[in-house]
Amino acid sequence: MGATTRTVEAPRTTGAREILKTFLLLELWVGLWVTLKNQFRPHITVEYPKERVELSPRFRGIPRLRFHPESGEELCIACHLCETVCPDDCIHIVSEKKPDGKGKRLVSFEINLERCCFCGLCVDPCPTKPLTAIYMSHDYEMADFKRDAFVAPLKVLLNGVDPKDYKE
Amino acid sequence: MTPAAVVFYILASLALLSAVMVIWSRNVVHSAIYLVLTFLCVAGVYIVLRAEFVAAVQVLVYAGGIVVLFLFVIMLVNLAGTLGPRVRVHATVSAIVGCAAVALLLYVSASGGLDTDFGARIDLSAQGGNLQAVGWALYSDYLLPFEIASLLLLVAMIGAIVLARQKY
Amino acid sequence: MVEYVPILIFLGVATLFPVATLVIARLLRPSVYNKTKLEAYECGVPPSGEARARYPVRFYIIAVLFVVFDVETIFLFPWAVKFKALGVFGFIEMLVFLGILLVGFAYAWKKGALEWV
Amino acid sequence: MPVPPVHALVFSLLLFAVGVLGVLTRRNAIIILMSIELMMNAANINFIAFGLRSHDLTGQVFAVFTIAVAAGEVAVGLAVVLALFRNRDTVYVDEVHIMKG
Amino acid sequence: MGQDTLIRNVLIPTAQILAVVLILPLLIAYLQLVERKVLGFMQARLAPRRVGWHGLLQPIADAVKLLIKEDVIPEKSDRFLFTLAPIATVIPALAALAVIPFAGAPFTVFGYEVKPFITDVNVALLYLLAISSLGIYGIILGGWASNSKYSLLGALRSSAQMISYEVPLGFAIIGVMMLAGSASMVDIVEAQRKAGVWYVVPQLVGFFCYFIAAIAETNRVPFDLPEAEAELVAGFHTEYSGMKFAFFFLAEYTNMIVVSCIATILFFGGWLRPLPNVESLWWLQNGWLILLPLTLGGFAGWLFGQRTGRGLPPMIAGGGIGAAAGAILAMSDLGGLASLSLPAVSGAFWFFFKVSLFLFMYIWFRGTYPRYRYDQLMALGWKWLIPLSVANVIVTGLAIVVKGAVQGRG
Amino acid sequence: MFRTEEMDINMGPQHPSTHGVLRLVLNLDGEEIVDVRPVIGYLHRGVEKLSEHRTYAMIEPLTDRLDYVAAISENLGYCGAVEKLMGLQVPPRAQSIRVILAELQRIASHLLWLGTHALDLGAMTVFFYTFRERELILDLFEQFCGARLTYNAMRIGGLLEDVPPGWTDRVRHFLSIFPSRQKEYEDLLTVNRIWLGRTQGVGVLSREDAVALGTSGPTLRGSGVDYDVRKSQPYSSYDQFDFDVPLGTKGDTYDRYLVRMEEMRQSCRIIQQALDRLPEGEVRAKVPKYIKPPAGEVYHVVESPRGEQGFYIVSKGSEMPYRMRFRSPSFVNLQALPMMCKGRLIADVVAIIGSIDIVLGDVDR
Repeated sequence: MGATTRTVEAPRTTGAREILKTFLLLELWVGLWVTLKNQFRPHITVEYPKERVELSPRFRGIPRLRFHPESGEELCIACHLCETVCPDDCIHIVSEKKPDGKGKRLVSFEINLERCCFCGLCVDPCPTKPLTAIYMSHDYEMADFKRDAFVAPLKVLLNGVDPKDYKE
Repeated sequence: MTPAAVVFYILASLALLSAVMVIWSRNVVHSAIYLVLTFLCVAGVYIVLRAEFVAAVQVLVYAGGIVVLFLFVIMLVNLAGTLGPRVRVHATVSAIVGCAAVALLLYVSASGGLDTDFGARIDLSAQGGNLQAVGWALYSDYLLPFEIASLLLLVAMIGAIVLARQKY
Repeated sequence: MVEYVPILIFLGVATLFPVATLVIARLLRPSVYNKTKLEAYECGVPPSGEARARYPVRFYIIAVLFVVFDVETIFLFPWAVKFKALGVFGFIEMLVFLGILLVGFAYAWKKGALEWV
Repeated sequence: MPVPPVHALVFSLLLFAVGVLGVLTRRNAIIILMSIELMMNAANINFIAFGLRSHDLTGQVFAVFTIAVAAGEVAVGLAVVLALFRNRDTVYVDEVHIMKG
Repeated sequence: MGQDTLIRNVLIPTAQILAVVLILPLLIAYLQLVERKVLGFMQARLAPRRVGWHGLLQPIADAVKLLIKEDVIPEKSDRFLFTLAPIATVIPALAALAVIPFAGAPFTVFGYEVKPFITDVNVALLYLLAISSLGIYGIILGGWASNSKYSLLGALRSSAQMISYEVPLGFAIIGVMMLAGSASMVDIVEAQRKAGVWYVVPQLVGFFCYFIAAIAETNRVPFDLPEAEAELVAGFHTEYSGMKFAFFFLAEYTNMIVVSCIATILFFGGWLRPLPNVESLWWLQNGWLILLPLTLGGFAGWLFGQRTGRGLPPMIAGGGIGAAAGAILAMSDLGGLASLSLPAVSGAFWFFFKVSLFLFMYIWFRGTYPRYRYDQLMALGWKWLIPLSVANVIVTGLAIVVKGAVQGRG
Repeated sequence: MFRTEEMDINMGPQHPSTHGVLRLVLNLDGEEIVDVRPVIGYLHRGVEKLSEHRTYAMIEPLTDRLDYVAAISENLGYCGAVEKLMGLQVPPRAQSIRVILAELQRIASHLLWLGTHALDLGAMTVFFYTFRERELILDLFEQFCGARLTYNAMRIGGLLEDVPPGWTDRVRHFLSIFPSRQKEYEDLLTVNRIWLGRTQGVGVLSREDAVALGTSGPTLRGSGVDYDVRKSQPYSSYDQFDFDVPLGTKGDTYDRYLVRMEEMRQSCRIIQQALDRLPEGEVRAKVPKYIKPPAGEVYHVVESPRGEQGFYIVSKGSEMPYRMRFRSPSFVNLQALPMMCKGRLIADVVAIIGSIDIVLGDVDR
């Protein structure tokens, strides 16, 4: 396409209109009209604890693990891929050989949510397709008073955390 | 003693007290504040003496204008708390002069010099109020001083600008 | 003169009100001080230099102009309330008065006393 | 007459005396100007007290003039202080010896 | 002094003053809630809603918070002046209310005639100007005492701004005084009644000057430079906290109310109804029993209807319900309310209605306009408003002289 | 000689209007600015060094946090640089979607700029309006990639996933309402005399100075220099779209404002074209599981909302870059600040900082 440029300039009126504009403060009235009009528009406030925004399916919340929703079997095969790819080193996996010798079994799986940057890179390489073992959940409330509370062990990762009553 | 007299004595003593503080205080800003207090009390005295218009002018010009000038200059030259010792030699001289003046005044009043009636010409609250009365007097009898006052102000304005001008 | 009594009372009450509130607040509030808290605010870094430095003379000239116009206003007030009685002569009188002062105003304007930069 | 004029005059005199004291004892030009204002106020009280005494508005009218004069005087006086400060870096009158050059 | 005189001259005013001083902070607290609400709605959001129903207790919470907030006095500050400054700001702001009449006719309480104003003095306008010129001290002292660069620069700027705009303010008032021939607030409104027209009509330019200067005097947008947080953090009250800060705040809003009251009295006929000399509009005067609920209902509908995201229908509905309730009340003559068609009540209704509109304008401006730069602000005051207001005085004088000459001949 | 002593005033790092943790030391003569010294580094995280210990895939979340207001542009530039290094061909559909995302990001970033700039100059309401519209764009991003600020939306070789169903319609919906909203901002600001007074003639940057200082983006174009990476070195199929490059004439704050306002309109134009001609097909090229670009070096630039965003990578053939360098437009544009501020008032500094639109994450890296 041809190189096109456009010179920007203030909108200009001339002559009598300009004088009229200057003395009747026209543009100031227009501004007032905009704010008045917006008063009767729907508000955009979400009263958070009472109301919640609807999250889109792809929303990246706290990363969690899951079992197969129907069969209930463990999806994670302890391949350490997510641990490897995590840019923040926040995933820590301990695995052991399965008793039958085929593959590995999860012993512990921890995510340090203090370090997690919610980039979702851990989900990409997860080999259990179509349902990945690790996934970005829709939870986003994670405030706490103690640092330990941010290291989520396997149990928490599987079940999520109950909504907390923030009291100390 | 009428209530008005009580008010007068209170205001007068307050005015004198703060006037003393003006020259006594070591901090120039404090002096300026006491000066405002003096002016306000004197304005109260004017009201008791049935000079409402002068009282308003006193507050407007003295308290609202002149002291602001003082404060601006104090800020511009930055002098708070840098006062040197007072010069004490003149204190006795001025005390003598002051006592002599008080004595003279007391003598005059005692000898009946002040009881002479200068003639009751105008009722002070006539013509719909003090403001109107002063207006009438000012613009019918004292035209020349009035115009001279404007000349004086003009000269003062120009003088101040020339003196305080930043760049020569 | 009696109509000024309420003003006197009002001034008294108006003085009492903030003083009383400050005293009450003093009884209620906590006061835990430390050195940093008592420092003057300077955007999160230690204050540098003296705050009471010198400021432009322009402020003074503005104040002078104000005082002069203030005096002008007080002369206009009695004139305005008596204007209808004073008639044409009073009007011309004031025009002269205003004219003289406007000369000064024009001088200040021309000398750049009203310019800020 | 709410107050005996003599009392107003005494008050005015005392105020004037305070002003004189200030002028004579203080070295700071700004305080001296303030003291002069006190003296002018004392003069105004005299005007008004005598006006009240004689049922005459002249005193009040001249009080207004005095205030106008005071305004001009302060404007110039403080400008002088500023100029003094600018040239001599002081506002203490006894440190200024312009005549001595 | 007789007992009667004492009651009339001292006790009744004292009661009025106490009422004003005690009610005003509450009123201002709620004015501030309304401001936050209006701003919120203008900005497509909801404003306070947590404390109490629709945030109705928010002002109380704020007040308590300010009262028990720690009060920090900076180390290098001048403690005496630092404490004096907020007090010195509040006193003149409050004292200005002493001469504001909000209705014309007196009413009777316990057999004593009570005037709907604290006092009416002959030099009321001068008094107001004088008192408002004292408001500057709180600013200068606050800035000076804080010993902080932002405060001091902010104080110098705000004080220069205030004195600059006091001049056009004074000149704008003079036009009205020339028409009314008096400086007493009551007389000025009465003169408008006699003239049959609000002074905003003959004094449109004067009103314009007054209004702009008043906004600048009260440090509101677009002239809110003293507290221009974008440059000087918070201007002269940067170092203030707790109750002392609250006093600056209180003074600002009191000043806002005072200048709105003055504008109403000088230019919009005070407590007079619109078109005071058109006989057929008598119901505007006597129909307060319907007009008042109509206004309040409309306001409430607008305020609380925002929840649904539609402001207009609830507003109309609220107004309608209010008007209907008022009409029923008037018709059934419940408790003899209708017979209370006191001129004082109707006057007060119109007065506060107009003042509220002014206050709304203030908030509306705040929600709409950017802020002037300091030099532009000064230029606007000195190079536009002062010449304009002086010209207004001269033209008004000329018009009166010419009119007098024409009438004298004819 | 009257001494108005020069005074130093700190603006920032804790100041309501310095956009993050920028600290400016202002040298004042009265209210006039003699000199401005930006003090930076309060947000320095050493991203460039960190990158040397990350695999190529792991660096993308870091780029999100450089210019966190326009993370998509950073993603796009970084992915483009690695793709250039590897010689990858990105599928056309992915390219078009990237353009849509980048232009949406430009609008979102300019909206944030407009809101904060107006807020600095006292017009608080515009801030809420622009954020209302910016939310719509953030919703679109959330639907596309799951995040609202640090997107990590792209992958080397294309995109992670195709757009969700119905997404393009939502973008079209946004395009249909946005112009009328932009008109409202213009009603509030563009012709407002206070706004004109605050911005016209303030912070003038001459053509020569702008070029000499190496500024880019709207800061450069506001001074009238016709330079837009999208035109001069087209990337990611920008050469297929028809759009204008807005140019200012005077180089003042107002011109920069107008340029950005016009850019938002042009972005809408580009998005419209991209939506109309969205190719079908794959969204990710064949990429090896472990990305190991060949040894060599590459410099790739994109036009981020703030200007020329450059990525310089030196590879030694390993799976981590040997050296990484970001050319951030905010850092370079900030250098023009002292020149623009000299002789102006304090209030102008606020306007000028706002008009060069810096993001401290980008400046400090």
